[in-house]
Amino acid sequence: MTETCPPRRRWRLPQGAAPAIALVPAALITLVCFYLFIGWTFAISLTDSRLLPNWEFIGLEQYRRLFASSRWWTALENLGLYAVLFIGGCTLLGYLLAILIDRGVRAEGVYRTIFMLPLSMSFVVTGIIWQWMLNPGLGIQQAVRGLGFEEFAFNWLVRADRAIFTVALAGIWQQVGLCMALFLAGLRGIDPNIWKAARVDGIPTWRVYLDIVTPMLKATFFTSTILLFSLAVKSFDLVVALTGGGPGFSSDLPARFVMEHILTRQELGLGAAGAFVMLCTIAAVVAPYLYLQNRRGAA
Amino acid sequence: MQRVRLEAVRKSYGPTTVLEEISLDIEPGEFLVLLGPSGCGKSTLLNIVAGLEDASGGRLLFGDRDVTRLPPDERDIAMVFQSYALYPTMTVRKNIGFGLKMRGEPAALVEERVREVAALLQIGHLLDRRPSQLSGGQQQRVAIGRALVRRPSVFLLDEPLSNLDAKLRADMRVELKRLHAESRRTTLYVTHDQVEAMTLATRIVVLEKGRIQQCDRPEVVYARPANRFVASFVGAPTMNFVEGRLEAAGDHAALRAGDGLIPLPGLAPAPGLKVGEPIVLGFRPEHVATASAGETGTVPGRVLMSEPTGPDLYVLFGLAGQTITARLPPGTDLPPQAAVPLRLDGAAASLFRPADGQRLN
Amino acid sequence: MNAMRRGALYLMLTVAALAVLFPLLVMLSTSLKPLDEVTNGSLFALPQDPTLDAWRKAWGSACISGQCSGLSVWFANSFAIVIPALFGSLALGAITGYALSLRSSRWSDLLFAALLIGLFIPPQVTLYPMIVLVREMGLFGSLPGLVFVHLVWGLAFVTLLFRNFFLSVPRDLLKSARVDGAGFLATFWYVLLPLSLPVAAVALVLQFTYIWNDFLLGLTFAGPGRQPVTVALNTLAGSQFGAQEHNVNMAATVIAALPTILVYFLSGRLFVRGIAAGAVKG
Amino acid sequence: MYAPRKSRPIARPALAAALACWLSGVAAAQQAPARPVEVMHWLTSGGESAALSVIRDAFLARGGAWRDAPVPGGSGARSAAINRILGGKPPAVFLFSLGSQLDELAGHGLVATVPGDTAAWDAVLPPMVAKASKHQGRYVAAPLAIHGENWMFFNPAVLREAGVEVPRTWPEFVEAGRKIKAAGKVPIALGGQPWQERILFNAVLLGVGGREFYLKVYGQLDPAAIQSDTMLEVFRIVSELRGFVDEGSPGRRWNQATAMLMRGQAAFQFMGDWAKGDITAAGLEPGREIGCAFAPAEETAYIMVVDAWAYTNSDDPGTRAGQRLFTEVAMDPAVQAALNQRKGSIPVRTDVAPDGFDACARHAMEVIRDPATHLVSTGLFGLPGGVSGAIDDAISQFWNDGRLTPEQGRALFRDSVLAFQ
Repeated sequence: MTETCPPRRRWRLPQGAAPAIALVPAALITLVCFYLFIGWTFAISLTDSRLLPNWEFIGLEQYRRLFASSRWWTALENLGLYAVLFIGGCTLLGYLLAILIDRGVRAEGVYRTIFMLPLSMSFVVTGIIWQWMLNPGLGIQQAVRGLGFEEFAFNWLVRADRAIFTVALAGIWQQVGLCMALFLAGLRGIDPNIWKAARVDGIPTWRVYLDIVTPMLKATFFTSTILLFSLAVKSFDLVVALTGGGPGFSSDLPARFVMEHILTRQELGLGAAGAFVMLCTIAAVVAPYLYLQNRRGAA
Repeated sequence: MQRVRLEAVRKSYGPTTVLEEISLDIEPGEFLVLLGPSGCGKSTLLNIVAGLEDASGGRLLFGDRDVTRLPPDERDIAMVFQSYALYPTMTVRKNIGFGLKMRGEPAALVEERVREVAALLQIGHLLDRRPSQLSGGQQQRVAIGRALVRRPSVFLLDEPLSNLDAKLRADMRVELKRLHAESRRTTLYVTHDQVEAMTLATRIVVLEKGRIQQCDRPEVVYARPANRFVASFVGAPTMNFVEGRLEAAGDHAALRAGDGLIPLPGLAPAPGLKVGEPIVLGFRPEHVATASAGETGTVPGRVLMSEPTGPDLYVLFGLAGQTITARLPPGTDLPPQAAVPLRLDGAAASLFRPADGQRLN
Repeated sequence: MNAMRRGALYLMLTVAALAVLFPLLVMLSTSLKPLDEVTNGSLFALPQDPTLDAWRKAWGSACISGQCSGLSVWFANSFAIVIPALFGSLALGAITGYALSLRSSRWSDLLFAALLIGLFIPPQVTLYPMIVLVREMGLFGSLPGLVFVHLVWGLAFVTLLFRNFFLSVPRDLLKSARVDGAGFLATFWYVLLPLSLPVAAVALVLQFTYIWNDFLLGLTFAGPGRQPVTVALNTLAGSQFGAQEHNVNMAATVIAALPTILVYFLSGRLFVRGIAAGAVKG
Repeated sequence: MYAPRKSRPIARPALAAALACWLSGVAAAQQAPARPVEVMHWLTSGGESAALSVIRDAFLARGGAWRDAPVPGGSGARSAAINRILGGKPPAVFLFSLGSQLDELAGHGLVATVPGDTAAWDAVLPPMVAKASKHQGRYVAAPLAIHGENWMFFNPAVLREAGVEVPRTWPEFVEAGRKIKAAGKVPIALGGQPWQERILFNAVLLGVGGREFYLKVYGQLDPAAIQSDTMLEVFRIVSELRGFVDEGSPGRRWNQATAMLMRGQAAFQFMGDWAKGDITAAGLEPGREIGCAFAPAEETAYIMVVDAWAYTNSDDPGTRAGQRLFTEVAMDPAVQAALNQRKGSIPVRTDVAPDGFDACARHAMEVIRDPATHLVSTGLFGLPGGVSGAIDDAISQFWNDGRLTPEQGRALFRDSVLAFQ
C-alpha cells in the first residue's frame, strides 16, 4: 500500500452549476405555469372578457361586481367553514385512529389499509356515494325510519344551513386515511424512551398523548394542515358531485363559483377576479408556512 | 507520501470569520492532529483540505501542486467521517469499492483491492452485509476501509472515534497507529480528545477561535504549552493556575499569592522576568508532591477532598487561598482538613502573562 | 382491566373501520344486484340474488361513445397516460427536490418557496392559459402534452416530499460521496435515490391516484381517441339524461377504481414509512 | 393505446336501415370524404345516443367517416369544444346551444359558416330559431332539435285518486296541489337544481303573465315588467308551490323526479320533453300512462330550447366535405323525423309530417304552426350567460329560502338583472 494513484483530471461543470441546471425545468414551470398564469388571471380580471379572453380593460369593475354578489360571499364563508370542519375533522379523527393503531393492535395492516381505502376514490365518486347515503328519501334517514324510528331525521344534505357540513363529512371520509398515515408515521418516530419515562413517572396514557406526544408532533400537525388546506381549496368536484352547490347556492365554494362563471356563464372576467381573490386569500394563509419552512431550513 | 502546505488559508461566512490566516506545513508521512474544542474551526479546516468547502483566501498545496480549486476527488485524498457516512443502501463491498468505481476502475481491480483492504481490517466476512447490520466498531472499520482502498496520498479523519465506546476507542486507536506506521501516509486527524491527540500525533496543532495556538510535538505541547488556553485544554485533570506576583526566594523563584508565598524550587529566581511582576503560575497535578513537616521550599496546603482512581490519587488542596489538584501515589493517607506541606516542582512550572495568557518562560 | 381496555381498543377500531367501509360496501352490494332490485329495493339491502351481470356489462358490453365494449378498451388509454406522467412527474420532482435540498445558493430556497404556490392553484382555474401554452409548445391534443400538464400540477407536491426527505439525509453522506468522486448525478443515482424508496412510494401512490382519477385534464389535453377511462366512466355514469342503470354504474365505478385500490393495497407499509421519512419532516 | 374503431354496423330497427339505404342511393353522386369527421356532443344517454345514431348511420351510409367524441353533460361538452378550439385542434363538428355563447364564438371567427346550402332554411325553421342560428345574417349553426320546456307531466292515476282534473290555470293548480297533498302524495316531483327550478319558475311566469309579459321580461329585460304587480303575483304563486315538493328535492336529478311520477309517488313534474325518453324507457307511453300537457297558462305558448351543430374552420378539403355531408344529413327531413322521435323532441323543420310521433309531440307540432306561440328559453334570447346565470341564482335563492317573501323575490330578480347590466 505504498503507490498512489495519480488522479485523472476529468472535464466537469463548475461547482454549483449542476444543481442550477437541474433546477431549470422547475424554475421555468414555476415562473410560467404558476406566476405567469396568475398574472394572466389578474390581467383578465381587469377586462370585460366573456366567453373568451379579450383585452378591453375596465379597471376593477369585475371586483366591484364580485363583492356585490351575495353568492360570492356565501362561497367565501363556506370555504372558511368547510376548511375548518374538514381540516379539524380529518386531523382529530386521523390522529385518534393513528393512536388506536399505534397502541399495538394485531392486524394493523388490515385496519390501516381500510382507513386509507377511500383515498383511492376520486372526489367525484366520493360525492356520488355520499349523495346516495345522505339523500333523505333513499339513504340513512330512510333506512333508520324503515327500522321503525319514524321521527328520525338526517336531512342535512337538503338543508340550506347544513349542506356544507355534508360536504365536509364526505371530504373527511375520503381524506381521514391520509391524516392517519401522517400521524401514524409521526408516532412511530417518537423515541420509545419517552414512553418508558412517562410510565416510570406514572403519568396516565391519555395525559402522555395530550401533554407530551401531541406537542412533539407539531411538525406533523403543521404538514397535514397545509396539505388538507390545499385540498380544501381545490376540492370543488366534491361539491359539484354531492350537492351541486345547493340547495340554491348555499353550499357553493369559491372554486365552483369561479368555474361556473368561466365555463357556463360567459363571465371569464368575473371568474378570473374570483380566482385571483381566491389565490390571494390562499397566499395570505400560506405565506406564514413558507416563511417557517424557509426559516426552519436555514436553522 | 505527500507534503501538504497551507498558506494563509482563511474562511469566513459573511461577516463571521471561522479561520484566520492559517499557515501550516505538514511533512510527508506525518500524523498531524488538529485539536481543539468544538467550534474552533478544526473541522472547517479539514473540509477545506478535503475540498468540501472553499477557502475564502489563501492557497493549499499538495507537494508542488496547487489544489486550492480542485474538487475533492482530484486531490487524491480520502476521508473518514465521525458519523462514518456509510451508504445505507449498499453492501460493505460496494461501500468500500464505490470510490474506485466512480474513478472508473475495472470491476476486477475493484474487487481485488476491496478484498485486500477487508483482509487488512479483518472485515472480510462482513462484505455482503449492509451497514445497518454492523456494530459500531465494524462500521468504523468499513469507513476506514473505504478510505484506505483508494490509497490516497493524504488521509483525512474527522473525529473518527468519538462515536465508539471507551474500550473500542482504545482498540481502534492502536489500530490506527498501526495502519499509519505501515502505510506512512500523510494524515490529518481532527479530534477534541487530547488523549487521542497525544497518543497518535507526530505533531499536534491546537486550534482555538480560528487560530493556531500551538503547533508542536505532543510532549512539547504538554510540557511547554504556548499559552494558557493550550495549557488548560491539554492534560487531564487540567493544569492548576495560581495568580500572583513573582518573587525571589533564595536560589529559586517564588510566587506571592494573596498572603501566602509559594516557593518554586528548580525555577531560576528571575527567569528573564522582573521581580514583582504579576504572573499566572501554571503547574500540572503531577508536579505537586507532599513534603514532611519542617522541610524548606514548601507551602502549606489543606486537604479538601480525595479522589482515588486506582493508579493515582487526586487530592484537592486549598493553597494560598486557591484550590489546586495534586496527583499523588495511591495509598497516601490524607484525612480531610489535614494541613499538609506541599512541594511544587519549579522546573516543570509554566509562567503566563495575565494580560494575554502568553507563556513567559 | 387490561383485557377490557384492549377489547375497547379493538371495538373502536372495528367500528371506525366499518364506518369507513360502509359506503364502499354499499357500492359493491349495489353493483351485485339486478336492476329491479336496485330500482325497487332499499339502498342498504343486501343483494337477494347476487349477479355479476352488471360487472360484465360495465367491463365488456356497455355502450360508450357508440361502441359497445364497455370500459375494457379504455383502460389501455389510462395506463398510457399514467405511466409516463407518473414516472416523469416523480423523476422531475425527485431531481428538483434533490437540487433544492443542496441549498447551494439562496436562490434555491427562494425557488422552493415560490414553487409551493403550485400546491394551491386549482388546475381548472388556469385552464385557458395552460391550453395556450401547450398549444404554443405544439403539444396540444397529444400524449406528451397531457404528460406535461400532469408534470406541472404534480411538481409542487412531489418536490416538497423529496426535498424534505433529502434534507433529512445526513450531510456527511453527501460529502463522502463527493470525496469518492461522485458528481451531482452520480450522488443522486447511487446514493440518494435508493434511499428514497419509501418517499417515492408515497409520491407514487398519491400521484397515481391523482392522475388516474383525473377527468378534466385528460378530456382537454389528451386528444381524440386517447382519453382516459374516467371520461368513459363519466360518459357511462355521469349522464343527466336517460334511465340510469345504477348497478352498472356502480360496477363501472368500482372497476375504474380497481387500479388505485390495488396500488394502495400493495404499498401499505411502505406508505407509512415513506410519510415518516418525508412528509413529516416538513 | 386506444384507437377508435370503425363503428361496426349495428342492427337497428328497420326504419333506420331503410333510411340509410334510401340516403345512400341519393348520395351516389356525392364524393366520399376521406377524412374522419370528429363530432363532439353530449348525447350520451340511451335515447339521445339512439337519436344521434340516426345521424351517424345515415352519415356512414353516405360514405362519411365518423369519429365520436362524447362528453357527458352539456356545459362540460361546450367548454370541452371551446378548449379544443383554443388548443388549435378543434373537432370538425360540435354540438352547442344557440344563444350568446355561440354568438361570441362566431364574433371571434372561431366557428365557420354552415357549409352547404342553407338558402332553404329560412322558410322551414321557426323564425326565432333561424334568427338565433345566424350571426350577421349567415347561418353559423344547424339546429338539431326543438325541445319544449314548459311541459307538465302528470300521473293520471294519482290525479284520479285525489279527485282532481288537470289544472288549466295556476290558481287551479294550487287548489289541486292541496288536494293531492291531502291524499298523501307529493304534488310536484322536482329535482332541486337551479335549472330545474328555473323551468318551474318560467312555467309560472308564462302562465301568469302571458306571452307578451314573458317576452318583455326575458327578451328585453324590461324594468317596468320586472317590477310590475304581475311579477309579484308570479312570485306569490311560486312561493305557494314551495310546500308542494318533498324533502328530498334538493340536488335530485330530474330523472329521479320522473321516476317518482312513474311510481305514483308524485302527481306532477314540470320538465322539458326529454323526460319522455325515460318514460318510454320504463315501458310507459307518454300521453297515456303518463299524461302530458302544457303547464297551466291563459295563452298557449311553447318555450323552445334548441341545441345546434356548429362547425369549426378547416383548410382541409376532406374535412370540409365531411362537414358539408354532415349538414345535409342532419337537416334531412327523414333524419329529422327519425332522430326527434327517439329524442322526444320535435323537428326543427316545420315541414316534417307528424306521423310516427307520440301524442305529446304531435300536439306541440300542431301548436307551433302559429308563430305567435313561439317563445324561447332565456339563453336563446341572446342574454349573456352571466345574466341568465344571475337570474337562475335569484330564482334558486328564492325557491330554497322559505323565509323570502314575494316582494323580496321580485327585488332579488330585479337586482340580479341590474347588477349585470
